[in-house]
Amino acid sequence: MRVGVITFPGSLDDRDAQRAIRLAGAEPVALWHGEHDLKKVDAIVLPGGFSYGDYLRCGAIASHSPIMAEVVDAANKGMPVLGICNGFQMLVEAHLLPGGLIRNDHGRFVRRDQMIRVENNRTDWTNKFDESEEIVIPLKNGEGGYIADKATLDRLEGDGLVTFRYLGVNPNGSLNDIAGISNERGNVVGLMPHPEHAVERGFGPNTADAMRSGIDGLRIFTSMIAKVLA
Amino acid sequence: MSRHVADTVANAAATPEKEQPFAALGLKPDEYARIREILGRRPTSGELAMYSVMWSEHCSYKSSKIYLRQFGQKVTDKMRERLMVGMGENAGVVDIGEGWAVTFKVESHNHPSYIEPFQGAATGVGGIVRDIISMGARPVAVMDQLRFGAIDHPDTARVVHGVVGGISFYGNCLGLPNIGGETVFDAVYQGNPLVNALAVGVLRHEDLHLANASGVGNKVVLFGARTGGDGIGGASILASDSFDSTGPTKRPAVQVGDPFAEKVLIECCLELYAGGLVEGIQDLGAAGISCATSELASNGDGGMFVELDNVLLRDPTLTAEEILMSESQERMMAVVKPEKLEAFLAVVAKWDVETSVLGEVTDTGRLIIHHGGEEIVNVDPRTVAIDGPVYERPVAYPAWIDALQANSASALPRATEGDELREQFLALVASPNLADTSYITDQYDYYVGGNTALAFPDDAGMIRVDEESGLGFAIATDANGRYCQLDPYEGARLALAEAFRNVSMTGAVPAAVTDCLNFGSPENPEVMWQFMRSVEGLGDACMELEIPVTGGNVSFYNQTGDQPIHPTPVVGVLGIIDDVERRVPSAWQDEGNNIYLLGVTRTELDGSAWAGTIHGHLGGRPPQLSLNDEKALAHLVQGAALEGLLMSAHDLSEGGLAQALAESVARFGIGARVWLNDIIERDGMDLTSALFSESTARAIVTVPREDDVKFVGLCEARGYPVLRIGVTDGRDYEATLHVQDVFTVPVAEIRERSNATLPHYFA
Amino acid sequence: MPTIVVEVMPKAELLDPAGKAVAGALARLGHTEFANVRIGKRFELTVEGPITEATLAAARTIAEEMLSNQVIEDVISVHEAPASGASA
Amino acid sequence: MPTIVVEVMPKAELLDPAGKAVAGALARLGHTEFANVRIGKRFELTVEGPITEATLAAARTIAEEMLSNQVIEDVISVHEAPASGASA
Ligand SMILES: Nc1ncnc2c1ncn2[C@@H]1O[C@H](COP(=O)(O)OP(=O)(O)O)[C@@H](O)[C@H]1O
Ligand SMILES: [Mg+2]
Repeated sequence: MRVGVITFPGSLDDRDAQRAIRLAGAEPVALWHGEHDLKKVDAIVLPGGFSYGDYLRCGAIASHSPIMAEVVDAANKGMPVLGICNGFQMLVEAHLLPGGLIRNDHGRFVRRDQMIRVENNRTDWTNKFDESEEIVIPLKNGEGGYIADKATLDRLEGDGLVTFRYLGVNPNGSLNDIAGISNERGNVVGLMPHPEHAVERGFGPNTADAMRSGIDGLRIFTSMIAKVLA
Repeated sequence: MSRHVADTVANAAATPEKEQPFAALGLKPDEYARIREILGRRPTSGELAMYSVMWSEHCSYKSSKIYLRQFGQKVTDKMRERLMVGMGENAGVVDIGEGWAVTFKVESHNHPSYIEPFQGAATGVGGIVRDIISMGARPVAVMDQLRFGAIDHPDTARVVHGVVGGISFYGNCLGLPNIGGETVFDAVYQGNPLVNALAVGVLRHEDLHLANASGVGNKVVLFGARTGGDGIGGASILASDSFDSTGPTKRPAVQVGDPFAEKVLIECCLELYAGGLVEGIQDLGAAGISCATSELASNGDGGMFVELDNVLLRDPTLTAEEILMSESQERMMAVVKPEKLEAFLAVVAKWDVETSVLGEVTDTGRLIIHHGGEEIVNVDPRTVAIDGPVYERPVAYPAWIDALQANSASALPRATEGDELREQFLALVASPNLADTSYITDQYDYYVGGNTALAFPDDAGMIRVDEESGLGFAIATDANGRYCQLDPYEGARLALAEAFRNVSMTGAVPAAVTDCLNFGSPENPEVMWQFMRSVEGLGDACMELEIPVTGGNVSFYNQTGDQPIHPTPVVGVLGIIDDVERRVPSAWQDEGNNIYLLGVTRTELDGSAWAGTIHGHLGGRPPQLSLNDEKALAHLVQGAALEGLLMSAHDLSEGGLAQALAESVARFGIGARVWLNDIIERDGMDLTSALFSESTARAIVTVPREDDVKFVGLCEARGYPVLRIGVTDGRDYEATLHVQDVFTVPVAEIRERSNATLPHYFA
Repeated sequence: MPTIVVEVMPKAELLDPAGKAVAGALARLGHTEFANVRIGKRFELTVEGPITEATLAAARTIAEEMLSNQVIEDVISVHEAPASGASA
Repeated sequence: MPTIVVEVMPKAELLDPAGKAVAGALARLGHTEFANVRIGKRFELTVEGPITEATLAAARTIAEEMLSNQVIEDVISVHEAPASGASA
């Protein structure tokens, strides 16, 4: 089972995403933004980082990359696609997911071990979680504030498309404490926290158990594997 | 607009009498005279530009060179064992085993960070990272050492916001985990904050690259960002004089950084290295093309020909002199074999990086630069890059130091009552230099890369190098300007000792040193004396600990008006750990462990945080230092870590035992019961000293009960003083720090006090 | 060189925390005359050669498709900069 | 409500990384007609009550001292928005 990780100029967490896929039991496949070739992958991860410096709007320039046309196509055909942080921003810019992501309300970049709740465990990327399960995933962004107009928010809430919600602290001013959302089909998921940084003991977030020991992120990837193999 | 025509070599020869603005460029009359003597004629304006930037204090180390030599001389065979590249290159390279090497260096960007804190700090990170890339390494982490003015001064917030924002922006955007640093507030840095940045890279032994241009006919290629008017005059005017005399320049002195361009440049360089496509490489930093061409040529076959018209410009109005001096960021210069040029250009194009071939390596022994078809530079590159002026500046013992040292903290009143000690304890916890720095560090990503085994607020940052074996390194940096003001020799030794101790606490074995020596004006003989003593102290201490200085940086002219900063020699120590899985964290995570104090406590309050915070006092002599004890402590902790006996290890430094306990309980909310009577009895002192003394070679460690006998046995076998001083106890809401018969403080209160300070001023 | 200016503002009905932060800071400094602040973007596109209807049309397309995100922002103006070039 | 517009651009002689990134993207998408892009900020300050010389003067001060960083940016305009309120 092959999972593509697209590298854009300025991608940072691409190798981390590859490691997470490997630890979850699939084969990571490096994809390059400038090509049109998805190399027969079964699922795609758009990794975190600062593609094109995130200068215009985060993810905006990357969403015009050649490979994004293929990603949109594959997503519309049902392939599991995950956008993490900058990848989430690209999905929004590519209109695969609704709404927008803007500068954190406090104006600063923030890195923290974030508690989130899995609001929807029926997506391709969350089927290994219990409903309403509370997990800890590192978060790091400067522009993670989720916004959308009222109608969109109502639809997201009404249709259960809010996939993850911040608990305890809202780290960036996201409306409705939204940390991640999915499309209706549940194959496309975007979230601001970084599950690929919670896959290996010793390098993950702090938990009540022990420092740097959280591996809740791993199940995002095993969920996708289960879905593809199903 | 008429094109500015550069002064040619022929013109210079024909017009010897022409007056040149050497003084405005920071050159002294005798230096200008020497340039004329070297060339046998007056320099062209382009040559003058090159000599002026390259002979500036910043680039030539003219005031510090005679002292820095010690670092290369005070070495033993053991110190050379792991050293693949020593002082003098862009950064030192240390063999860490299994075919891996690490390169690291700390550098200053102080003056630009006062003028424009955000861009100044950002480009500081960018510059040091390029040093690391130019060694052939992949950068894997950064650290930042910051000194600001008084926390409540109206200008401090401006500088803090900008500097921290700039470091966060540039470092995060490069995808380099920030794993540690220092934050100090002191009025002595008011008009002259210190922004030092450290970068670390890793490489396989065979990937080592050096900055030299060898192989006649090889192409000289400039790639990366276009050259603009950024920071023209920055190198000479900013770094060799204090800011108030910058004088008029029509080009901006600030540089704007583009971390995205640098990130792409990093990946591009690594792909070039992997393809074996470069023979030599040099980053462009201070003095831009002047520096890169003259250094590459000097370190290689000695000759180079450059066509300056081929430099891609962002601003077409730049003159030849300005192109030579421009400090535009995110540029590199490579030496490429002609037959590999095509492959080189293909990689560069893949990354959308702009490139131009400037010229080639020659065997003429001359650096010749053409512009507009005319020869505008014809020099021996060594006279520009290597044989610059060397000064033995006058040194003078500062008369004031005797009075300062005589004014010991021992005369200060000491509390004996629990309530007062409790208040003092909390005052220290909340003091700007000991308070929690999360306001700053929460803006830094330490997750990126997935190899960060330890980061702030642990004693040292630690990175895994090899995923299979777990091989990794740890780095800590330290400098206590207050100690250095009292005694620069001892202060520098103490800085090294503290960094060494911090690294040792993680279980890593110290192996190499980098430093950034921040001082006042070298033209002030008292400052020069402080500098001389600090370098001697650091050199001697490195020799004693048998770890070599592999590189560093000197920053002079750090002063507000005539008032120099405290001598601030920032010292970074790199340690090696065979398997990061065995790392020892510095805080408590479990209840029911025994707490041991290692080392002896003396009444040493001079220069301490207690004296400064409680009494506003600075005087006396810094704590006494035995590097043998430091070594013994390090070996003990490494040994115990290897046997898996330690749950945590935290060194004692600023704020003494009290602060170490506060940090240990606050981190994960684990309380403790502690008793001081055994220390007081054994070491013979009062409560204040037991809590706040800053005696060296001490640490607190926690040990599971079942390992007690083994651990105490280990200490006794090694003859290291050990005392059980408490037990970890209580978590979360119930957690308290209970110092028996003295005071009790809920951990929540410690956290509240410690966490409130920085946000109060900056959030 | 001739320049086209594109102005983009966050949609009025959406949150603009950056603007809100500036408004708050102004109020703290005693500038109570300003009730509200919104922060948008101003692009200058330099054109080689004269500006034609075609270049303006291209700029309009770019403004809608790339320089702004229509979900959260509005393009409020695409126009030729006055020749004086106040903004060099 | 009456609105004052403040326009801030990066200084022409300094690198504008954001503009550079957008220019690069435009070129890759085939929009070669635009040689250069610079990205600045556009502020809308809403004023309660009519705009007077005093409010404009206050806006100018704020523009220089708070809305821009004079070391790297220029305030290129402080003016009253046309009443139509295109930018609502
Ligand atoms: N500016 C900074 N950037 C990154 N880390 C910092 C910074 N300032 C302080 N830290 C971290 O906070 C922790 C405590 O700092 P400090 O008290 O100076 O450590 P120590 O006394 O052990 O040398 C360390 O982990 C240090 O790396
Ligand atoms: Mg420490």
